[in-house]
Amino acid sequence: MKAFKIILSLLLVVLAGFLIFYSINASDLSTLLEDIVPQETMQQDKGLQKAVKRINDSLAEANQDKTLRSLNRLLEDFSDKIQMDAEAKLDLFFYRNNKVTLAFALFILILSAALIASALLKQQKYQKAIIMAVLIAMLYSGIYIVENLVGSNSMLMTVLKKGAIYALLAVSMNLLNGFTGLFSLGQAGFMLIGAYTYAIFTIDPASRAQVYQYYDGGLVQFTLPVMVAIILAGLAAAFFAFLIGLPVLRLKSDYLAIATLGFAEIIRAIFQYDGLGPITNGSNLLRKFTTFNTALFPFAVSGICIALIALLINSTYGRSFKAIRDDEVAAEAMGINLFVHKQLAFVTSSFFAGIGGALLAMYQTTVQAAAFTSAMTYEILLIVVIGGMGSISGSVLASFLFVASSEWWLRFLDNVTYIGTFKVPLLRSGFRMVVFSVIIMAVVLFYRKGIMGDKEFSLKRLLEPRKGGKRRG
Amino acid sequence: MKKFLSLILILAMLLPTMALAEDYAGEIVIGIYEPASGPNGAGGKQETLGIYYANYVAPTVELSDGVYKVKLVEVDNQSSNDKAPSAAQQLVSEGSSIVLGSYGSGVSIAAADIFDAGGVVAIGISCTNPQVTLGNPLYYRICYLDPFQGTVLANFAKDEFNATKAYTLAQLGNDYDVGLAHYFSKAFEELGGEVKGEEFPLGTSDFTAYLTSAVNSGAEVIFAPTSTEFASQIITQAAANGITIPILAGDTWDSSVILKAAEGTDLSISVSTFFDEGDTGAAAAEFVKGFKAWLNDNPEKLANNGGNDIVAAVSALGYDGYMVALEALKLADSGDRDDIADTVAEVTYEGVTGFIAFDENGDAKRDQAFIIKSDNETASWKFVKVQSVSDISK
Amino acid sequence: MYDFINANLPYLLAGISVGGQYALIAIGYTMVYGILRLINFAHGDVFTAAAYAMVYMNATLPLYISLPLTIIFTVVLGYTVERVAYKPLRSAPRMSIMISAIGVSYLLQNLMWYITGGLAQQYPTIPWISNTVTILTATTKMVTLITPVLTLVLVLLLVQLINHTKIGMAMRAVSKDFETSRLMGIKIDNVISVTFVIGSFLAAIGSMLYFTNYTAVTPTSGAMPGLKAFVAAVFGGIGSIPGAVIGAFIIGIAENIIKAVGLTTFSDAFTFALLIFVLIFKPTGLFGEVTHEKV
Amino acid sequence: MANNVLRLKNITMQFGGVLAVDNFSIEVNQNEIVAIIGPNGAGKTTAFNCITGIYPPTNGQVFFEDKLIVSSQPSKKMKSIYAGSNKDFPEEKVCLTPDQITKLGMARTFQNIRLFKTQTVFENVLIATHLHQKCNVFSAVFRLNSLQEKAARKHATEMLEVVGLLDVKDELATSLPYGQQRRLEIARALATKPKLLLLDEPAAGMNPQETAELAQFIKQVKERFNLTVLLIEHHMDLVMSISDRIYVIDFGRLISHGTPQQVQDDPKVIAAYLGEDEE
Repeated sequence: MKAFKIILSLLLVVLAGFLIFYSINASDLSTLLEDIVPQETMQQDKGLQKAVKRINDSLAEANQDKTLRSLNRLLEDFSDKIQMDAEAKLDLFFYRNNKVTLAFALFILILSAALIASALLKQQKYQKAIIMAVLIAMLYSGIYIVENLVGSNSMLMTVLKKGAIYALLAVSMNLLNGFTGLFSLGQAGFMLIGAYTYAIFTIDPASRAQVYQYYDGGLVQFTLPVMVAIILAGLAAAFFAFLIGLPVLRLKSDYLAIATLGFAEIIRAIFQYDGLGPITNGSNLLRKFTTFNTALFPFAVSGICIALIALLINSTYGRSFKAIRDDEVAAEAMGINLFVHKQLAFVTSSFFAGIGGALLAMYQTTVQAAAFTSAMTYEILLIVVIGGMGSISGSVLASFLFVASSEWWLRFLDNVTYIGTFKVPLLRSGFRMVVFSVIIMAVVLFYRKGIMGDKEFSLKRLLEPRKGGKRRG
Repeated sequence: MKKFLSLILILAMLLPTMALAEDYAGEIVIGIYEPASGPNGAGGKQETLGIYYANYVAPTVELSDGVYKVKLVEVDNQSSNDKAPSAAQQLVSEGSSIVLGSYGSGVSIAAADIFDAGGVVAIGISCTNPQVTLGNPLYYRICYLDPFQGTVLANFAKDEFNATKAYTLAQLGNDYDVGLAHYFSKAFEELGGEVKGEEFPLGTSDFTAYLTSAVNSGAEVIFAPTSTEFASQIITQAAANGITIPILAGDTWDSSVILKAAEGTDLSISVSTFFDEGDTGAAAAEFVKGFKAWLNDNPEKLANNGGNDIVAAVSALGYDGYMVALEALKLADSGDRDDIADTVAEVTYEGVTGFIAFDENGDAKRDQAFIIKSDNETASWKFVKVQSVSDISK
Repeated sequence: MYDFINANLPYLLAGISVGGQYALIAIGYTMVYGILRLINFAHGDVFTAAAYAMVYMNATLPLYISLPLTIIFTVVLGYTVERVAYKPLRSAPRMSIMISAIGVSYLLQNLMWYITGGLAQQYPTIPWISNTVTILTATTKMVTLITPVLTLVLVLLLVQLINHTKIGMAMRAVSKDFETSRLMGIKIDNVISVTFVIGSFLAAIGSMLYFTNYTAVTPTSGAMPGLKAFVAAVFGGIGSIPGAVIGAFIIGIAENIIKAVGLTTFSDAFTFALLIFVLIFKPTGLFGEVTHEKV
Repeated sequence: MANNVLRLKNITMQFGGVLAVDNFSIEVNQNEIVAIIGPNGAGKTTAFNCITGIYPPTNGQVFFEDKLIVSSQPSKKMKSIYAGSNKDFPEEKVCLTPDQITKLGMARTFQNIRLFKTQTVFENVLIATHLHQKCNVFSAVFRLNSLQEKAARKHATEMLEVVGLLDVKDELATSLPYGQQRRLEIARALATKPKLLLLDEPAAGMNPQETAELAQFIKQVKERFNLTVLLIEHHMDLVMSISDRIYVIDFGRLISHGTPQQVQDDPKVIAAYLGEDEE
């Protein structure tokens, strides 16, 4: 068994090596073109020349997407004029998919490493860790491969990106509402703080003059590295949360809710205040800040954050949070300082809400305070409810379902459709959201526990398809 | 017997689909990125109507390798900057060769980066804020810009009402409102006037306070370049509060919504716009005639136009926008995004709203605006004058 | 002095009328909260729904029919919301009832968006109260003057109802102690239904006055007034009807003063600042009575 | 004085007009089992709540190991309607919160069982070890406290062993039968490593046989962790069998105190209980 595992992994390593070798070598397109496009036909065919020229131009611009787009068109339109031998075909294949093959190779390497590890280390906990590692690797390389196959602008990737971000937002809200039993509706406010902090510090100086057009370029004239800005976004949100928590956390359930809601609205007003214009650009759009172009980024960031939250919840502090949720008096009698722990939960949740806000800003490519209304908070709250109060994997799962159905699966409900001449009734703009909110009401009324209740995915249920979400948690 | 009937029925259903099956070289998708709901919904719908009419007039485009059918794909950006990106994303992912829109500058700015990432050329139709094209290589536009419009209106305020004090009212965070108000104030102050400016948050319905402070500020004109939803409230409340100060506004107010709200009141409302229904130019006259006819034979379209057949300037612009898009396709001689991106800058077109050619920013070289005034008896627009940069400069 | 009044009278008038309209909504909140301890987030949307009902009915029916129909429709809506969304959750934790309320408001808004295509609708002009009148120098609509009067009349009637009728007594009992009054054989569900009916009725009246003033109806136009009305209820002392009314008038006037000063950006924020201030320093509001938490 | 663990000095608790506890003073010495008995509504639990800091008394002081933990006097508003028989008000105001008091080494159980409903038996006890974990959030998140964590789990397991619930440690706390839930509450209290254990009607709703077991159990626990125990109880036989001294309280007033024998013979007590049918 052991020997078999090791041999298998060695074979895999070889395969990976082969893939990597080809993917790297196949990267010089212009020479490849000269081989496959015969000169004389070039002379005759204007269109062909143009197509080849465009490819070379886009190579010069180093515009990956454009290059691939033009290459694909060349191969479609002039398939008859191009002659390639097997090797050229192979090269071309590797050129067109070289990201994919590289990612695949990488995954194979990890897999073989895992195989060896599992062969050598027998203990239960190591085995678990290995499975986890493989699953994570599978998730991320999977995302990367899919992205390069379907293109990063496809609806699927859009949904995945937004879903990952909402997952973080939902989990951070769940930490507060589900695990600590504090009914806070301030999420949107803290997201706003995060989004603005991030945006303000990463707008590139060149376009500041144009973004802050009414405030002659604004005050901030430098930019921070993305990661620093993101963490700063979290810290800013956490700081405000700390200040707000001091008075508010002494309030009881629904008074707390309405007070936090109020604070969110106040924050929104402050950020729109003209007097702060040089920093916040008043009520106008912030844009031209650094954004992400691959889904891996949001997945990585929110993955790490969710993992941290999960660790916190399963730590001794997390247990105290749950104790407070279940019975404040008893918790206090067990020597748990209510205020300190509530404050801790509130600040932590807001920290991650802030980071989520920053990611959302990156996803939207523009931020505006006006968008962060209480409706946004409600949306996330409903995700948490659907996923199940007090279940991380539930929130993650629910976020992806929520985003997918609102952005994608239910879209068709918004378009007037004809079957032959028969006009399908009811279908028209806005119907999607109606169906959607009906579903939500159904969940709230009849499946009060949500998808997961307060359970989590366990390693035993490995067959669960979307377990990727939880694995990161 | 039943079987037979059902068979007939099925055939009947199939017929139209067969009728469609003509032989085209292919299909080219043009995306319509417009608000159909929200504060700008009314205007967005009128602009969209213009586009659809144009498509009805010219349903196909002829390229060197055959005649292509033009398919219009429409998304609703809900006039909100945070809904905009996913709407834009949808157009990109549904393979639009070129995108038209939007009514309202904010949503256009918000979507610019998405279109840019997708490599799709977008042609702004009535988004007048400079930011739309500034720093967005793939965003073009066929209307004039706010600095120009603002100046025009400032001069009009000065010449017509010889005003020295103005009050501007804009929606908080709406790039169109804020921008236009900003340029108006700048121009007005250069002309030696003074301006008091205020902004109201989205969802405001009580404007009496603002109108009162307008009166208290002693303004001789109120400049309120808001979206139609708020416009109608401002007008009704101004009437209710017996405001007599003349009201000025930008192109958004050129809408039957305004006329309805102002009907029977004694307010003086003047608006700058792209196009005048009464334009006697051959192309324009023909367009107006055709468009009215097209509207009137379909109640749904009529409803989308606000329940009447008054031709809004944005409809005319929408029409031109579509035609420009076709020109771009012809010039690029393909439906490929990159081909279009390479050549679109050279497109020129003699539209119903005037001659259209792009400058280095991708903005249309426009030098004249129509100014019209509401006639509250007949609920229609009266043409006042054509104002162009040249008259201003002197 | 004359100039001062002259300049500021409109603010005051606007403040008073909008205050009265808030009051009519606030009563709905405060009564429901007093009995169910539930912030009925959907109340603001019921208020909007009333407006839409008016818009659509008035398009086809004469006023003297559409007016009562609107009121009936609103009352039925309020009643249905309670039966469908809140009754099943009587035994559930408070949080999930509140979430259900949020869900309902979400549903109502989307529904209205769908029906109207998301475009602003013009509210029909109700004769006489839409006429313009002139007080001193300020011109305004009749409704501005009617609102406070009507509000006060309605409130007086309501107080009579609560203090001198059987059902009123039941309401007071239930709001004092839910469980005991159930044991005393009071039909809790009926009491609650009546509460919602009254609340919706007042919301319907409120919406007529409000939208006669501010004629554009959008799916979300009820949200802000709703929240502010709730703040008014808290400010006046949740559960206390006179408190709610006074709170509403104060907020209405205050926010217009804020606008008059020129801090328009903060006119909404102010309301919430007030809310938080009250919650922290005087959770019982102006007239609310203290309740003991039992350990 | 030295061996005196808990001392109440003129504790008075007044809710509005109701005088729940009036001028109540007791002492509990090292390694004693002391019981407070009295008819329903005599103010026993109120006294407990004052001791554990759930609410401050209207007037009076509480000393724990001669450290002042609670000391309060009527507020200006209260003074006017103050009905307590003792009128000398302590000057200083001290009011430790329940968690601080627990940290000092005083743990309690509740009359109406207050377990952490959604947690397992084991977790319920584990939570009670939180106050002894000397680690900040970060070390907790990044598992730098694994040693402490291990210790905590070991301790919790011990406690469960003591109360004999080890075999049901992964059950949901609320799924246990009544008697075991009471034991779990005790285990949870023990897990906070108390010196003084306050039991609020530990035998409520138990049959004589269970009660007898409980008596044994309390004795064992007391010996094993050399605790001092203060308990409230109706079950006379339990009280009589285990307690060294007994305080009898009626209508908030201390009416008698002494050894079980003394108390039993005290006519006042008999009067108080006459016609009472507690069990």
